[in-house]
Amino acid sequence: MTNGWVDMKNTDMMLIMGGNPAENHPCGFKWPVEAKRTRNAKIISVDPRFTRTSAVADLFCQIRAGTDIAFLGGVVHYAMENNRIAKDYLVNYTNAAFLVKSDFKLPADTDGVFSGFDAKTQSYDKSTWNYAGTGGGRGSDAAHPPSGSAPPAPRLPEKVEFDLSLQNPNCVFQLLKKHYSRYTPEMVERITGIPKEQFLKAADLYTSIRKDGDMKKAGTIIYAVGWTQHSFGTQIIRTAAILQLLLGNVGRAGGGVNALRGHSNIQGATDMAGIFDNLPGYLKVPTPADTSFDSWMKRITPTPSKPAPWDSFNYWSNTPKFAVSYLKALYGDAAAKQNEWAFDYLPKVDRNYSWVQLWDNMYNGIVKGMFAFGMNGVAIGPDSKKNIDALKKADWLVVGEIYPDETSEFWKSPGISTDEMKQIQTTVYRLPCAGFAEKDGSFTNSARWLLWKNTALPMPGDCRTDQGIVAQIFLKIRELYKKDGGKFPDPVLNLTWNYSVPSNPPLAEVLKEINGKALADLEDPATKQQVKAGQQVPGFAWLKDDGTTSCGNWIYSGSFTEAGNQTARRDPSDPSNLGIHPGWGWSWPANRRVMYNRASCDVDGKPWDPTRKQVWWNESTQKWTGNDVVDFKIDSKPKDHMGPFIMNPEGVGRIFGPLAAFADGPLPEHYEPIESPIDNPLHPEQTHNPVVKRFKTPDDKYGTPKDGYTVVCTTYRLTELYHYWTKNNPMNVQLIPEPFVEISAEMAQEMGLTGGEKVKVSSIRGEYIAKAMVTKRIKAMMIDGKKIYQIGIPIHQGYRGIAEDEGKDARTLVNLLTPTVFDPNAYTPEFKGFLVKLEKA
Amino acid sequence: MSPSEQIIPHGHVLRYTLKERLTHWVAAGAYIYLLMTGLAFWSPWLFWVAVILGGAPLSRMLHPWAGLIFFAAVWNMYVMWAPQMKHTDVDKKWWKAVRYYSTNQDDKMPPAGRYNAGQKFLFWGFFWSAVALLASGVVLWFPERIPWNLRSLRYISVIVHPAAALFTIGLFLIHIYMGVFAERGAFGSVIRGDVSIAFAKRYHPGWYKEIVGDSSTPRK
Amino acid sequence: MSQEILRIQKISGHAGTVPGEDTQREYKVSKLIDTTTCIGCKACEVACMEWNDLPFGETVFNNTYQTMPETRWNYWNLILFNEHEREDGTLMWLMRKNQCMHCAEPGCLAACPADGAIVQYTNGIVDFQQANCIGCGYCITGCPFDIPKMNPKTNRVFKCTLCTDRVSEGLEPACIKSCPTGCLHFGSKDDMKFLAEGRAKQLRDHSNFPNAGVYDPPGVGGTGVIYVLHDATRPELYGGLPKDPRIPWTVKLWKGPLKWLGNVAMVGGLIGLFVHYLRFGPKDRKDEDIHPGGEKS
Amino acid sequence: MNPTRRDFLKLTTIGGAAAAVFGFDLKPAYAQLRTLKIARASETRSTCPYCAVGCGTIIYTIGDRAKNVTAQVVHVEGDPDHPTNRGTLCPKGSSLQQEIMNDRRLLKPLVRRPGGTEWQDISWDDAISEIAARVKKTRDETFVEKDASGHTVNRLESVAWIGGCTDTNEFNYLVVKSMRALGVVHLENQARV
Repeated sequence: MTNGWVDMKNTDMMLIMGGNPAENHPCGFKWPVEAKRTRNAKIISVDPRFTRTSAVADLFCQIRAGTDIAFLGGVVHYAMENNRIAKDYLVNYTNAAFLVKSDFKLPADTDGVFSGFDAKTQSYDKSTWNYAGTGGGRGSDAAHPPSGSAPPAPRLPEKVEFDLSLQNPNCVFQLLKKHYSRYTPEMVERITGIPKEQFLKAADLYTSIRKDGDMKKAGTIIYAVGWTQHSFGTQIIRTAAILQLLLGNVGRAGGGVNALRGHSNIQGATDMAGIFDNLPGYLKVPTPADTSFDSWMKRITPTPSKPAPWDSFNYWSNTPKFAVSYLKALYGDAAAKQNEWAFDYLPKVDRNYSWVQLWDNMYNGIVKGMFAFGMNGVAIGPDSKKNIDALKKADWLVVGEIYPDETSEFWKSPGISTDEMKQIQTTVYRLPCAGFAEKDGSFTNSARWLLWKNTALPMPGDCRTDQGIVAQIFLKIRELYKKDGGKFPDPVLNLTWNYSVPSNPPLAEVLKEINGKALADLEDPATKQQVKAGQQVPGFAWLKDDGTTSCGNWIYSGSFTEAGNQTARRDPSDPSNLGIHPGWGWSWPANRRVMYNRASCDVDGKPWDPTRKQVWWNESTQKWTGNDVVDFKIDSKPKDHMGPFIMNPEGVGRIFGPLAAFADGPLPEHYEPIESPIDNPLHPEQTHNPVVKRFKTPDDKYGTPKDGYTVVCTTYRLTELYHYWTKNNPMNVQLIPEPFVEISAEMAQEMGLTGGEKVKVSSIRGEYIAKAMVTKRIKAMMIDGKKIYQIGIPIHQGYRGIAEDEGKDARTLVNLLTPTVFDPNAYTPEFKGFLVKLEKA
Repeated sequence: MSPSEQIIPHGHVLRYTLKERLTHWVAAGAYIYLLMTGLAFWSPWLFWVAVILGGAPLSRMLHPWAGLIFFAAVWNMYVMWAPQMKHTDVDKKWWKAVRYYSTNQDDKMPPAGRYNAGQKFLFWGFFWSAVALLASGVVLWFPERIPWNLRSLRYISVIVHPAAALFTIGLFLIHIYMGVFAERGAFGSVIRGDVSIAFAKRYHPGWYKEIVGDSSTPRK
Repeated sequence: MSQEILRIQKISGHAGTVPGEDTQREYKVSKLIDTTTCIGCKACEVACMEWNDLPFGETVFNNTYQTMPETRWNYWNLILFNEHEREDGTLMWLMRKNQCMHCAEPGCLAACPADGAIVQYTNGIVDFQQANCIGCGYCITGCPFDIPKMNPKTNRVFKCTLCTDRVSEGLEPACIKSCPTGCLHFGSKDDMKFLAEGRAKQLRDHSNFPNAGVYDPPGVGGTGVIYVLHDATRPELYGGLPKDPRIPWTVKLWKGPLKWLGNVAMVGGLIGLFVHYLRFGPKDRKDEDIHPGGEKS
Repeated sequence: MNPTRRDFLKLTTIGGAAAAVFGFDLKPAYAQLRTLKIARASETRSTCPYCAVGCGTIIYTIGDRAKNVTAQVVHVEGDPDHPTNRGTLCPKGSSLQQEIMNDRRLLKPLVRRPGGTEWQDISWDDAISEIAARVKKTRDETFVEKDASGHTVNRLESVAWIGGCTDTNEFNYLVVKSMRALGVVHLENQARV
């Protein structure tokens, strides 16, 4: 989230789409409701189903799953046509005025793809996706590891050409206008199924906050995995970001683009780089082509790229400090300037090892052993059958859990006979772990708040803490390497492990390591403030690239300082009444609650809305100050025109995502889900996202309407249940005793189906049987002239749970249905909007 | 009724057979229990009665069962006596002269049969009340089983049950008064089964004639 | 504890006055349920079960999100889900938290014959005291909202206590505390009434709900649980909320006029018979020979 | 009245005086003080492990943390001070008590051997040793030091770690630290899906 949960109370307008916060984040949803109650704010709910969120929305539009870009593109078009845009914001805080290279081509001109597409490799040459301009540093936007032998990546120009009048046909604004001019209300209706009048109501309502150029009001866009779980998920979010930049809503109280992360520490897991393509703090992993630490740094440290008269903070220029400090935290004295900070110890990544690929690699024998801690990979899918088949081929599996789960018992999954079971050679260890109340540590919530929790009670039975188990395994491995030697033992032997209880590291000590400390005496030349060797650093501004600091994750630096554990702070006060609560827990970065908050002020540094003052330029002190921690260079004068989006080398928000920022286009284009009931009405010859990869094992199949799969299916969660977890919990099972499939009344009538009867849902990959919930809350849709039905299935049941164990009414997994494709940017699988057929069962 | 069923003391005539007497006392016992527990539920002033009878939950539990026993007994009475309880012309006259009856001027009464009109009224009153009490009582026994859309059944029952019970209480009081205090000998009849010939002659002259007519010489 | 008995203003099946009547200056407490911001998340259901340690009961899928068709003796708090299409074709998904309404004039208490089985505290909470319950189920009949439910095993009736254990310790009820969106609110009846009216006005003025209003039915003297409804003219849309709930008239008749009439009749009858005996004595005279056997019973 | 229930009741003196004649109270208890079940329980501040709202919770456990007490949870409710949830909890958070105290919890390490049809008990020491040996064996057999074009890669593609959504930051840090040290690149998390 750019903003935060409590901040939503400041909003005037909410577009809730690709998410159902009333269902999935009820306690966070209190703040949208609060805005309704106290500010008469409006909620627009756009969803394939009339949801719990829709129940309290002011306007509901039923959209076909996977057509969000068309809807949002339509709103962008509407806003531009009706001049409901934040002109000053747009010109000064976004790259709307930047000129793009003239050989760049939009999909409208090149058969549904952007310029540079190579159909053979299914990838883009992105050199035309660049600003017009001169000079500059190296390519700075490699979100993806380029392959080892690729030529040097193209670069952003240092001095970007621009046109503040926004009239130049090659300026981003005009390209945007041209691109979305095709997203007319009629086209939106054809693609999304939302009737034109209904769409216009929604577009009018949402953009009404910028009626007559008024900048006081703020609108927020709230989404969740309904946007990310598509083969173009990142681009949906991009469209939302573009709309928000267009309306001047980013950085402002009650505004922003707010991703509602699903689980308690999903945000933290991402921050801490529990994913293959990052190191902690969003440092990009080194590739084999980064032959030295310096070349790695050169590649991933951006240089400013902006109109010459403007300024850019370009905060990522500090990358080397963060990287060196991280390596110092990992390897201590073994990381020194002489050995390039132990750069060799880092594994180099030049290909995709993401979730779906991981299971494919296990299926294909590359992955032989797996640890699954608190992670039910079989149930989560997609294509659970493939995951089960993959585990059958693995040598070993170690599961750390608190309940019996589908993954640890994959070898007993429904349909496997005793004889088959005897053929499965996988060794499975299932280790009993500690529940959340039995261990301490911090979670990072969706608002980026780190919150410490305390241990409430001892573990039952013979359980051990997760960190204890990992530590014991690691220390045992290290012992073996020490004793017997082996392949490249250096990183294993040299890893720092200086915890007071090495076999069960106290988590507070780990947080101290994450925060970072001085390894030599440090002094801030400006303030003369000192940090002695061995002391905790007060924040990431103190990190050094000379090996005098260590820090496990730079964005968490400041969380455990000499003043103690900041994540355990419990001051609930909120002096500004903006929901900032600066003394509660600790928010990354630097305890800042709303990101890019410089953009809440006009060019002169005055808040757009004087009643919601987040930060402002103080003329007398010549400094930025405010109720929140300023997300800006503190002494940059407004007249210097430094951009508020300091993490971008441009300093401004990106309407146009240049170069390698995105795999599938610098502007979002509507593509159909991989399994789609129609051809793409924008360009039937290019229906799907052109860079999406399909897998090739016998378990990877993709259905089409021609095969009889004509019903659009979407999966979702229920508020009564938590993923695959609370099915062990009687109170929650009582609320939702059985799985079900939501079906529109019209479709049920056509099938002769009444509510409560069993129905079989089949995709080309598998089938799922559950009772039908016949409802008015889903309606048949007219999509491009065809009548299309949508259904929805909650994901929560499986074959291990109170109601599901062996001998009971064993149930299958919904993810037997879902396809193995993923978003080329974020690698999130497409759980929403695949094709199925229905029969009475 | 066959007089040969029982040995009757000299100068007496059999009024109630053992079966009739048993039925009566089963009904009486059940009724008294029902009355006491019912009154306890009727009024807070008498709630203590239920407490003394073993606690109110027990009373509530047994009350319906006692009610079933009571109804069974009443039903048995109905089978036994209904033919004798038919309204006759004599009864009409009896009702007209009821004030003489109530002021102990029995000689001015028309000759009652085995049962006078008042007794018949008592019988039918108890019988129909028992039917009403049973019907409403079953509803009240399982109120939670009566679905919400049939709740009017419960509403009717809560008024029918006490109303019918009150009616029986009135009958009951008169019955006790007559049987124990006013007509001495009546009580003995329902214990031993017989009444003196004088009693029969005095209170049930019609019946007296009937039995004398049947057998001119009462058994010695 | 010392004041506990004085916190009671009404006692079921109780002879004489109530000790707490007239002794307290406590205000009435009330739950406010704003159905227009309810998302049907069932947090209140779980919070109720959890706090009151209510045991698990089997449920079956019934073509709805609603947990079960109606409240149970061990499930006091149930959100009712109803899909409703408005005249303009827009869909509404109405959710109403159903539980004991804590009527000012409780039908259950009026109908209850058991001394102390149902009490009403001076703060307005109507509480069943299962220790005193006799299992007669009259409360079920007395309630116009179909709330009290009997445990068939123990024959005791249960319902929402408005978490009187929490409230008497100064806490809010468990359901109120849990409610994520704040559609549940707790406070003094007057304050809740004020908030509710304000919200209804907001719905009338700023949302498309010209009939929005507050449900606080006068037929039962007002309730300790009040609703804000999108359409207060049609409460029955919300899972059969009665439009004008009253204590059934037969219950009133039975507990009112009939009781007095019956008592007078019974006492009068006894007195009358006694006087009759004094005046007329037995029908027979001692000298008459109707007791040849001489036995006296 | 059932005398055994008197333990749970706080009777008023009103009923008491009339008691005992019949072996039971004539007068019932009117003011039954339902006791607050958390009145003297220990409080621990925690965070709900479910969604990313990160609601503050208070876990109430029996005992006053004295040495001779094994704490067990009696109740969990929202932390009213927490700015985000302000004491509220959703239906999942409200049932956390059952999440903590649940008879389905795993209580001992188990192993399923190749071809096995049932779980078998295994001691912690054996489990840790076996797992470590397997990791080392797999690593030694498949570790890639250089790729085809001769670049140093130092990666281990044959071991995967998939991490959960409720792992703490500190645990994740330790995982990333130790797994990257082993060279693991198949490192993924619930965050992806």
